[in-house]
Amino acid sequence: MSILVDSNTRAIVQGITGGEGSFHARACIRYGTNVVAGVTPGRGGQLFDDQIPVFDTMNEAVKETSADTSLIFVPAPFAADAIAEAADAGISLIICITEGVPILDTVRVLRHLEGRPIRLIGPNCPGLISPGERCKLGIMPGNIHQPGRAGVVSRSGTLTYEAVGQLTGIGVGQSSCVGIGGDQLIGTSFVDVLEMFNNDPDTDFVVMIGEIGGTMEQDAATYIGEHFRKPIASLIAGATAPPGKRMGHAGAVITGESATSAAKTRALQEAGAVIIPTPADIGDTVQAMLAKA
Amino acid sequence: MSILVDSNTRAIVQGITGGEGSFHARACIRYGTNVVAGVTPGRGGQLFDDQIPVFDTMNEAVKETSADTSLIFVPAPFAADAIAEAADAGISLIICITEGVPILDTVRVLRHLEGRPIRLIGPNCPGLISPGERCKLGIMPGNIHQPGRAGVVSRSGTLTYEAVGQLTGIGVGQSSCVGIGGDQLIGTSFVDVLEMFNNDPDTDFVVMIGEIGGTMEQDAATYIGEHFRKPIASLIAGATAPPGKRMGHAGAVITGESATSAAKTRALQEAGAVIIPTPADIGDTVQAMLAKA
Amino acid sequence: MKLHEYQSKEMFSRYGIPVPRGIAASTREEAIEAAQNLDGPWVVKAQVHAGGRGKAGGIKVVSTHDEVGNAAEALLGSRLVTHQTGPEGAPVHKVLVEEATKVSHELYVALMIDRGFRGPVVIASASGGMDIEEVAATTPERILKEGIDPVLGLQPFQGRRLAYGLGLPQELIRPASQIALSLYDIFIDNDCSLLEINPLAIDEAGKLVALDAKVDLEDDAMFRHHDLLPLRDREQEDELEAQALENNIAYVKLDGYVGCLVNGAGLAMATMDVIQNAGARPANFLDVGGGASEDKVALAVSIMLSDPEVTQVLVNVFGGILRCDIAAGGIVKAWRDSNSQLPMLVRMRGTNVDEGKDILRGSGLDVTFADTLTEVSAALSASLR
Amino acid sequence: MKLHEYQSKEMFSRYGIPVPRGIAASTREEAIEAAQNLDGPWVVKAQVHAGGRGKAGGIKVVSTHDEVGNAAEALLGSRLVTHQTGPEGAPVHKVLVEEATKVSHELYVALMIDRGFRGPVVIASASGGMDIEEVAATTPERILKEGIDPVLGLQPFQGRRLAYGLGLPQELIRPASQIALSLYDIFIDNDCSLLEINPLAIDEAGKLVALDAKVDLEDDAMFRHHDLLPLRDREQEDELEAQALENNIAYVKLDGYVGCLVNGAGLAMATMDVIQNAGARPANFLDVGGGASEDKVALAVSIMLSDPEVTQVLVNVFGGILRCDIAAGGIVKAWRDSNSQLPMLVRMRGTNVDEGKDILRGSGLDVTFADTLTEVSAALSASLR
Repeated sequence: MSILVDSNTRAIVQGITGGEGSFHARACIRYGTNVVAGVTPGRGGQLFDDQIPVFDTMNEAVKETSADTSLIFVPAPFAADAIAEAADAGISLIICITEGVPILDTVRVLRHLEGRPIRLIGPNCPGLISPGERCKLGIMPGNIHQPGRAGVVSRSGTLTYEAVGQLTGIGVGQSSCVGIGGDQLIGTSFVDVLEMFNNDPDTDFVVMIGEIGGTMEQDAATYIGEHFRKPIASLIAGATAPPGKRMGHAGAVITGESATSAAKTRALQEAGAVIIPTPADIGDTVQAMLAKA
Repeated sequence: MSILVDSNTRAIVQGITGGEGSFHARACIRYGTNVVAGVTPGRGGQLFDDQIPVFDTMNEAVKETSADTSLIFVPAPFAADAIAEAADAGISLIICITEGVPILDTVRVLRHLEGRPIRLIGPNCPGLISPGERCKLGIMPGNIHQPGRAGVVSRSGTLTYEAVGQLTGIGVGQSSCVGIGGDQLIGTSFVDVLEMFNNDPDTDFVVMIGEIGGTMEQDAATYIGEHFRKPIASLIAGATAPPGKRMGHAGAVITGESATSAAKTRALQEAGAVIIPTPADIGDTVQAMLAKA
Repeated sequence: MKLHEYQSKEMFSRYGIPVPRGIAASTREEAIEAAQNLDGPWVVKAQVHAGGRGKAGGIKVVSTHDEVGNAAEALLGSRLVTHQTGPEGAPVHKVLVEEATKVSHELYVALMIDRGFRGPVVIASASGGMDIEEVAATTPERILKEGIDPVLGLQPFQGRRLAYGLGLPQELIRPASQIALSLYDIFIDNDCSLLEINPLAIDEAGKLVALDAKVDLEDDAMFRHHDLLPLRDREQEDELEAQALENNIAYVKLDGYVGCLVNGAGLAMATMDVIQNAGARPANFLDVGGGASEDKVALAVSIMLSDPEVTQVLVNVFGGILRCDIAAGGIVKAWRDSNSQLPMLVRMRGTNVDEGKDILRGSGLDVTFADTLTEVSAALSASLR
Repeated sequence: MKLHEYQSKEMFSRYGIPVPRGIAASTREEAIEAAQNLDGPWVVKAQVHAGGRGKAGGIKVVSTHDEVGNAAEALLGSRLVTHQTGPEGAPVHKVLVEEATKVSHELYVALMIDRGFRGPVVIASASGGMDIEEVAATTPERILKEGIDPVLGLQPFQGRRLAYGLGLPQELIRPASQIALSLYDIFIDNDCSLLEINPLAIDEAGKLVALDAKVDLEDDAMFRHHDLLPLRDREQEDELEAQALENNIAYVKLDGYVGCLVNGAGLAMATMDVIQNAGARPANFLDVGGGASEDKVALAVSIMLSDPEVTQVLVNVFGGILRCDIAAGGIVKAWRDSNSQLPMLVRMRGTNVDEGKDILRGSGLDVTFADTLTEVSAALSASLR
């Protein structure tokens, strides 16, 4: 079991014939993901890798394949359009990998989706994976994961792989790993994912990787303090980042005291999360947490 | 009893110091409506007619008076702003009398309100009245109404007064009379009001006055056929209107077969509504309907 | 407010929608000069605010400069009668001289407010050049529709979906989509009530081009588009209706003979219906509005009386915002100003009804009173005998 | 992308926001000429992309043309060091000569994206001229905030509410509201990431005027604002950071000495943290990105190596989209091109890790390997002894 996706997930890749789209579509398929269609305007009627039908529009693709999930790789100027097209076609889980989406496009598309039963993950995220279900919808290297009962949620990509690597290294498998994305505005927050992990019978504990910028980790801390029933270990990256400078991620910039690593770490600690002191200690900290639990 | 408003309603008049606003605020107060405040930017701190406090902003007005309802008389260019201000201040029932609101303003403000627990009546409507509760929030002459058990709903103003006049003339009082407005796009439809009348224990039957343009009466017919449990008599004005010409109301224009009086009348008849053959026969038709019921 | 085709096409052009090369002309000479600056053959098109110009002889295809001149001369100064104009026709003061387009296919595209959707929608059909109402009635499956969320505006995917839905070849998907997006920009930027391209042609070279163009601007929003006011052509409008509109009076001329003066649009429609049901025919729709003054009522009455077809008058006022005495004062004033002898059937109710009736009674005019619509109906029927 | 004050004020002016009369100048002569066209006394303001200019001596009030010239001359060509620039300062190539405003009160207003609100917000405070972060920290009740629904845009009532909230006199309610509405138009039309007026002054005549102006444009949206590209002043940007940005590499210079090359922003931050925890200091943040080629990696490394403070290098690559062998190839290339002798601590994992390590091992460079971050930390600590 897992959250968000499983072996029954029927996925479309938007931008499947592009460079990144084709590379990662193949990797997802190889991992076991049920990719049922691709969409690239102008390529309708073709077969991707001689097996996956490509459509011109999401409407057609959903009608023909009954897909429920979409993975987006289109270039940034077209990402909001792609998200809106997926939503309009009846997709209920949209994962937008694309980086560099203009923030006002994200503002509008989030408002467009407001109040509708559609979940957007990202943009600018690595996607998600449920190893036990052999379902990967993202750009993470599948082979570092192993099935298990740890939930992982993170704002970053490679740092998540690091975390997963350390978990797998100590023999701790994962139920689902979700990269929520590094932009200022994203569709799914830590709290959203924590709620799902809280309710997932196959997730026993959670590793949460936050970073500087915004106050999403404080919201998570509030939720953890009030509602979260499982052990949770947390790392906040960027303790050494200077204020006012954007650390790669559009959202990773310290704009005030509350956006700092220290403030976030403090909030999580007070909420009862186990703090991972440095990025080198993810595995050890989890092991210690599990030993105590 | 009544729908939408009653003697506990606490109303603000937006634009209370303007020509129309002050005239109708006085008439509402005289009728018995509990007008607790007025709002006109720049007039904050004054008293309207030495008794009603005037505020600069809706926020202040609501905070100071715990109002729940707003009646809007501001000029058309500012109507959408006034509606948004009322909604933002926590008002749950907004009645916009203003005529001539640009349609794209209405499009945006309806979208803004979508999914929120706020009811907009109008724009371009005469408002509503509940005679038994001595509550009038609109521009109708109060003295033609009398308390009773007929619900009246209409797209027009003076034609509603005509209908009410005929009802009162035969001794049939009204629970509530609602003018939903004559624009192409309005916040509250026939179906919305019919649902309320359907659930109101103090409304025994309904008179519905439609007109040419759009298909809102057909929607009402569908609802009546499927859900409405009370006798209903209906008149559609505009049988003699030529296609393509706007009959005063922005929404009263025949743009296709379904927008005609004949098509609407047919739909209502098939749904089981009693048809009022001509505007002269409102009272007689209702009397006959009640005799049969 | 309606724009002429040539004005609409200028607007389209600014927004990147392809239109044929063309120049508007007001005289034979200007038309020939226009043709000299364009490649032939040419189309000479009467510029009137009405559809159905082709069947009415308002559009001529010609192949010499002299023929352009002749066609322009024949149209300019004439009144074009189409199925949309009524028998009096619409005056032609300008023609549009355009390079003729060799058409291989005709599409339809429009943008308007949809009540059901509660917002703007794009409508498109592969059956261009036809009456779209007819297409909608007979082959509704040939009508494509995209509802627009005002948060996002029309999205490229919707343009593509329309283009694929129209069965266009791949190379026209993007241009067709772009036309829809440009229409949306025009609609929002200018507060339109209707935009229509019928037909949107695919020419022999396989390119899209808007052969006709219709832009209706929303009157209620003109206060924020003063730049567009000069585009108004008052001569295309019914003079009485225009005069009424300017004074915020809703007046529509009809083809009957009972002039009617009413306050409120719904009651005005209902009054027309009562007249018809009594066996008579209404000469007009006239809503004098709620907050009318004596002068405004007088103006409304004088507009109504200007119609020579009117042989009798019905006044139906339900006093509310408009007090009956004010209405009566305005009526008497207009009657005197116009020296009218027409008989008047008056039904008044509501605020200050007694004062109003007294004013009319004391005026010496030929007034009959009725108390109810039933009495009105009876009196009208009686007057027919 | 940041705009200079004078560019921001030109933009403000086009949108109707009142600014002092002023002219930008690049030389002493231009500054004097500017002053001649303006009424004195004057303010001469260094145009740099950094706040804190006043305390740093970058803003001078003068009362003769000659003093304008002297002030301009002193600033032009210098480097202004403020608390936001770092010790190297920012180069002054332009000054803004403005008519001095007699200020009776200072307000603050800004427009930005608010994460919690998930959209744009207007922030305003009656405590203008101060550091707004400080106001927010010490007297949060003095910060007013209006969230904007993108469907409606900023509404006039919100502008009024802010104006009343600031305690402005009645005659300034509408002008203040209008400034907020204009800021919103600027924000949307130009895809801004931040707009700030600090201070928004009430002058002695009781009028509002934007004494300072800050416009930050969103880099991610510049693809649709080619018209704004000429406003970029590259000389204000750190050269290495700018070079990196143009190549889609995220690089931020820090004040340590361990150069680090990482793929992924989160891992790059984490790597900096590991360096610090080991008792060393990172020289930079560097995310080479996901889809990096050998050339891009080489460029990233060369940018890192250009920093003379760097005395050792840490490479931390988690191969995924970026394969380890590609990363290794790029590293070796850059080392050879720059003739660097610096030692390198390498931690590689993931795709093609063995091939990557082989390339580095075979390169002859001074490479030490670590398998885990714990080993990285230990190796760094060891190198300090």
